[in-house]
Amino acid sequence: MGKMSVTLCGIPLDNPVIPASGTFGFGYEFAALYDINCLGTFSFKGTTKDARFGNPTPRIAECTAGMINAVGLQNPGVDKVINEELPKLKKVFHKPVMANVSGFAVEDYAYTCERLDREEQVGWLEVNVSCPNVHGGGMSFGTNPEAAAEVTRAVKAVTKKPVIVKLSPNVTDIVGIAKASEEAGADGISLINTLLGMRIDLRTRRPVIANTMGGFSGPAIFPVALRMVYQVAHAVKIPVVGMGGVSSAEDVIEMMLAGATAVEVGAANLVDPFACKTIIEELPAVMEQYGIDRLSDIIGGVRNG
Amino acid sequence: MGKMSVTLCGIPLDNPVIPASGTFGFGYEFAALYDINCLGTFSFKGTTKDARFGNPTPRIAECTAGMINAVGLQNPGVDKVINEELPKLKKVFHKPVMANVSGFAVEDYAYTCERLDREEQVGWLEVNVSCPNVHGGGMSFGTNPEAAAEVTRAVKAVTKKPVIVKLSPNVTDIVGIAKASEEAGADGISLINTLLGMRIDLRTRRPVIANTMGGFSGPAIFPVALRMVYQVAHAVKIPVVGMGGVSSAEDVIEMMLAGATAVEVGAANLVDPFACKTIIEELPAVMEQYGIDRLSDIIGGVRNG
Amino acid sequence: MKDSVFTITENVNIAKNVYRMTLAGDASAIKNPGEFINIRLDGFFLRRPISVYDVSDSSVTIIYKVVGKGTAVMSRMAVGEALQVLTGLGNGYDLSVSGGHPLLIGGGVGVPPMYLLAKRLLGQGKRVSVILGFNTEDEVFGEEEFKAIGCDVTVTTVDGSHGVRGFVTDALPKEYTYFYTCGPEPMLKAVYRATDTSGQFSFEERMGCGFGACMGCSCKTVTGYKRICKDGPVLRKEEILWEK
Amino acid sequence: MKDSVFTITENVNIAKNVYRMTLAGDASAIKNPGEFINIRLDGFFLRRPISVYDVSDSSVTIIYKVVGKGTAVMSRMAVGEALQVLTGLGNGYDLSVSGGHPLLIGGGVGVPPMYLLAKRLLGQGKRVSVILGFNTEDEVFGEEEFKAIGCDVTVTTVDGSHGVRGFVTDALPKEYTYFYTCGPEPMLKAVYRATDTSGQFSFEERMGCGFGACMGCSCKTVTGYKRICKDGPVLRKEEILWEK
Ligand SMILES: Cc1cc2nc3c(=O)[nH]c(=O)nc-3n(C[C@H](O)[C@H](O)[C@H](O)COP(=O)(O)OP(=O)(O)OC[C@H]3O[C@@H](n4cnc5c(N)ncnc54)[C@H](O)[C@@H]3O)c2cc1C
Ligand SMILES: Cc1cc2nc3c(=O)[nH]c(=O)nc-3n(C[C@H](O)[C@H](O)[C@H](O)COP(=O)(O)OP(=O)(O)OC[C@H]3O[C@@H](n4cnc5c(N)ncnc54)[C@H](O)[C@@H]3O)c2cc1C
Ligand SMILES: Cc1cc2nc3c(=O)[nH]c(=O)nc-3n(C[C@H](O)[C@H](O)[C@H](O)COP(=O)(O)O)c2cc1C
Ligand SMILES: Cc1cc2nc3c(=O)[nH]c(=O)nc-3n(C[C@H](O)[C@H](O)[C@H](O)COP(=O)(O)O)c2cc1C
Ligand code: FES
Ligand code: FES
Repeated sequence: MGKMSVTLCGIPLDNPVIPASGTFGFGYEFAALYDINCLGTFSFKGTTKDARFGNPTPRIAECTAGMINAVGLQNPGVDKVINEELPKLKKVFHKPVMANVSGFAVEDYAYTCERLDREEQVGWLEVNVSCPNVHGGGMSFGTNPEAAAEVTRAVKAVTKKPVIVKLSPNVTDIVGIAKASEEAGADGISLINTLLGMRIDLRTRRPVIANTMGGFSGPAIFPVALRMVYQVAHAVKIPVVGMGGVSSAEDVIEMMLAGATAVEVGAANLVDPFACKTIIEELPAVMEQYGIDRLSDIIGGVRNG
Repeated sequence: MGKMSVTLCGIPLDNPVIPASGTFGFGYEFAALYDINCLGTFSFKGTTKDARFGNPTPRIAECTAGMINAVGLQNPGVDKVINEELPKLKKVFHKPVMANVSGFAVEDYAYTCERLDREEQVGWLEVNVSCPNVHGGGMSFGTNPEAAAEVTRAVKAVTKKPVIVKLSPNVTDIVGIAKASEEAGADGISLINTLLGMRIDLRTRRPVIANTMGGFSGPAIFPVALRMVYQVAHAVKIPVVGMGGVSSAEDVIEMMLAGATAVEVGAANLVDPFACKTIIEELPAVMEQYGIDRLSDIIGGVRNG
Repeated sequence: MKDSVFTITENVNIAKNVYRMTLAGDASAIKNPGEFINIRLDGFFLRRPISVYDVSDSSVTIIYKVVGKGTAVMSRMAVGEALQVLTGLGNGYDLSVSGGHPLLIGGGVGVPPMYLLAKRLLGQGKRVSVILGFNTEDEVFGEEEFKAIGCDVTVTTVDGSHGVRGFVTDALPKEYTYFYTCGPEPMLKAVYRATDTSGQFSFEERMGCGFGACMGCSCKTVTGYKRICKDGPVLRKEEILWEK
Repeated sequence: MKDSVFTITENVNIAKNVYRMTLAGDASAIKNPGEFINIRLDGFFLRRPISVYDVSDSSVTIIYKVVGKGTAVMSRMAVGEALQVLTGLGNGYDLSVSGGHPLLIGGGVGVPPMYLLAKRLLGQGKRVSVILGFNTEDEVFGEEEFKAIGCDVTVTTVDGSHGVRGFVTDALPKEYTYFYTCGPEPMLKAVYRATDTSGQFSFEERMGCGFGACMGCSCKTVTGYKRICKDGPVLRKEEILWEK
């Protein structure tokens, strides 16, 4: 085990750096640029039962130190992901991958996870509960502890792989939702998904995003993400994957001190395609600067008071 | 009425620009720099029943495009505010001022507002419901529609001045809380207060803020603020005062298009003491650039779809 | 695709709010006319996508219009300043189907990609006609440059202050074998309707990454969804679905 | 207080991680030794507070240590670059109570404000003794400068690699009429305990505004709360409450 290695739900990672779902596709664009086997793992594009085109464009808006996206879970559907994307991925990535799953009804999640459970290359199921619940009045699963628990139970029933429940930050009580997921059997919690945000184009007086609002991420959201990682990591016993605005080796260490076992990097990949590679390369020097021998030592290591 | 004038709860403002509570003290530091009568009005430092020293230091942390503060409502208490601060203020500011009020129990709010109601210079009461509710298990008044409504009713019972309820953004359903406040009699809604955030100092491995977490504000939070202003302005009939990350004339216009009748400027005053003056001076040119004759025309003017 | 540092060697105002910038650096990733580059600017989170106007091994030239804060910052940059640039983005135009007399139609800042395209087509011995459309006289640029390399050039202005009065579609020649176009969407739609031959269209969309990773720029086509940044920005007439 | 643009005329490394920077511009708001300036840096939200080392009508000099990203950026800035700076911040030291033989005690980057203070006290005809404390030899700066203006200078280093071995409190002279000090908080506490006369202490605190508006830097004193940025950074020995 190297100085940077950590163990996430029983599976070892060479380092804690994980490109976040939706910002790394199925890995090919990046594999054309660098050997993506340097990554801890990566979380692939949010996959649903059926194929989805997603939302109308414009889907992207720029913000100070961040961006809004309203891609709307465009993906080819779980069957094509299994039959087309994973075989291609196998050729360029030789580590367990994190399968990010979304759904609009509890049964969707179970369906998709059951299929992905059979795939050898899938290491973890990252279950994104921030989608609107079509049977629950449209509020997202992730804004309600019972709904999050229900999804968790349904998914746990169909897979032996570790289930990491990915939480939405747009809630009053993130700890309550994390705990409900833990009690329902989650093996890990990942957070945060995007904050709900909006921009208006002054020239057209229309929302920049065709869908009016979208998910806000990037360096701007880091303090909110760090706070939630800290709160959740101190309230649950299962590992936490931290994300939200991470774009440097220092940010990775700050997230880990707050309680993250591993750290995902999202929007940073879009503006700097080499972001994750650079972070991994810079980690050893930054560890030395702050007197860190092994990254696994500092998980949750923030001193209090 | 000038091109920039708006009316907030029946009281005319020369322009919609209002320094936000906690970032403008009681106005003197700024009055020493420029004639603060150029402002629409300003919201003075959050005032409580009793004097408060506030939280231990460090109370300030820097973030990408923003800052965290954990001042903890340091203020001399309502009696000193009335007897010492307001008489001094009268000499430098000749417009109605917005009195920002905080409390830890419903009676605190009523007590403080009743006293401020008698003060001629107070134009509006801005009631900050984001403080922890000591009788409600420590959750903030602003995270619960009933608690927010209760504070609103208690305050409305003791004052004839317009009551603007200031909401916390750290909630799942901002619209529900805004509507509860409206139904309880609020004359306006102001939002957003700070997002709960955190930073850790990598050198000491301690939270930068002595109190661990604090309120995150500045340009980074603008997209979240704009989204909430839009959601609330489209759900209530009373005027909305928008704030959160505003630092330019363009931001003011974007907030107004989203539905704000007036716009507060917070953290920007701290890093550029002339921020509000500059925004007011730049507004006419920016209005012209975007074809705006009168600011009051664009309130809620975002086009949909 | 390459991410590298370029140095500004030229940044001049050539028409109202329009600037030409030449960047020295490793331009080897740029292959086809119609490709774009994506420029990182200090203080802005997303990069700015701009089409390639001209290229050599060690430089790339772009022509851009100031429309917002990012392009305004670019217009104030000085020779010698450095920029982080992603090169080799997008599919570019397919020259192999041009026939003997291709028509190139550019509108506003859709004109720039036509220049490299014209050069390459001329290099293949084709006869190249070009229509450059603008709103008014002081926005016109490129006329001399296209003439100098040997194109038949028609300029249109909506107000008739320069060249033919009207839209680019008012100046379509009687004969051409194929067309290539880039410009604002209303112009593209008009060209789509007014042309009889097949052709290729270059589209704009708000982009997250610009290299195919985020699905921010997807559009529907008759052959399925396409990412404007990676599977585009050039689409063939036959695959376009306007009702996106 | 003034917010104005200054131009860097000097930015040199004078000890390990320590730089001296001179800024040309309107320094007329700076009145007292012990005041600070607050520097805006591109890409950082908050300004960086740094004490005044020396001042003229048209320039101010500071000495700063690289501790984080902001000061690292400052250390890489070139002569000719511009900085937005708030000047005239803080109360500064009160010279009127110094007596005939004031003692100035600076530790690390607490040394700089002592220089202007020494110049002013010498200008009033006082005999000025200075103790400059550092950890080790390669951190030492200022010795020659204080000697050149006519102070009695003692340098201490914790490891004895230069001057007296030990802390500044190990080098206190037998006689002095009053003292002024600035340095890390443990040093200030030690000076508080080791001194018999009265004196003035300069404090550091994380700041939001630096000019009294935000209450970010408040501390409790025996005479009520004070804002380090406006009512401080200098407090008198008698008003200090350590248990904040
Ligand atoms: C493939 C492609 C090629 C282009 N080629 C050229 C060119 O050769 N010359 C030229 O002048 N312009 C070109 N554009 C448009 C150019 O990208 C925008 O004008 C520019 O991004 C505006 O930036 P701004 O900061 O000034 O505007 P702002 O409105 O302040 O920008 C805000 C955000 O919106 C994006 N944005 C704004 N307008 C557009 C647009 N029309 N298309 C895509 N994103 C936009 C910006 O990139 C930024 O992320 C091209 C766009 C694309 C997609
Ligand atoms: C009144 C006053 C006078 C000062 N005078 C000097 C001086 O003459 N020379 C000198 O080298 N340093 C001085 N300092 C300390 C100096 O402000 C910090 O070293 C500097 O702000 C660090 O910035 P950074 O970006 O490198 O560090 P970071 O740690 O990256 O900065 C993060 C944030 O913390 C703040 N911060 C970090 N350390 C301190 C600190 N010690 N005090 C206050 N804020 C801090 C920064 O301003 C910034 O907001 C003074 C501080 C104060 C309050
Ligand atoms: C373009 C884009 C697409 C995203 N798609 C997904 C997705 O499909 N599933 C998911 O769980 N999260 C998705 N996210 C959220 C990210 O995985 C991540 O949680 C969030 O962006 C915060 O991290 P960041 O600030 O580093 O971007 C997406 C984010 C972006 C920017
Ligand atoms: C230093 C500081 C102190 C604040 N104190 C108060 C307060 O006393 N009462 C209150 O309602 N809001 C307070 N706020 C919140 C602001 O009024 C405002 O709602 C928030 O900062 C968002 O605006 P901004 O992003 O422009 O700063 C404070 C904010 C800051 C930065
Ligand atoms: S902009 Fe990211 S896929 Fe096209
Ligand atoms: S830093 Fe704002 S009051 Fe001192």
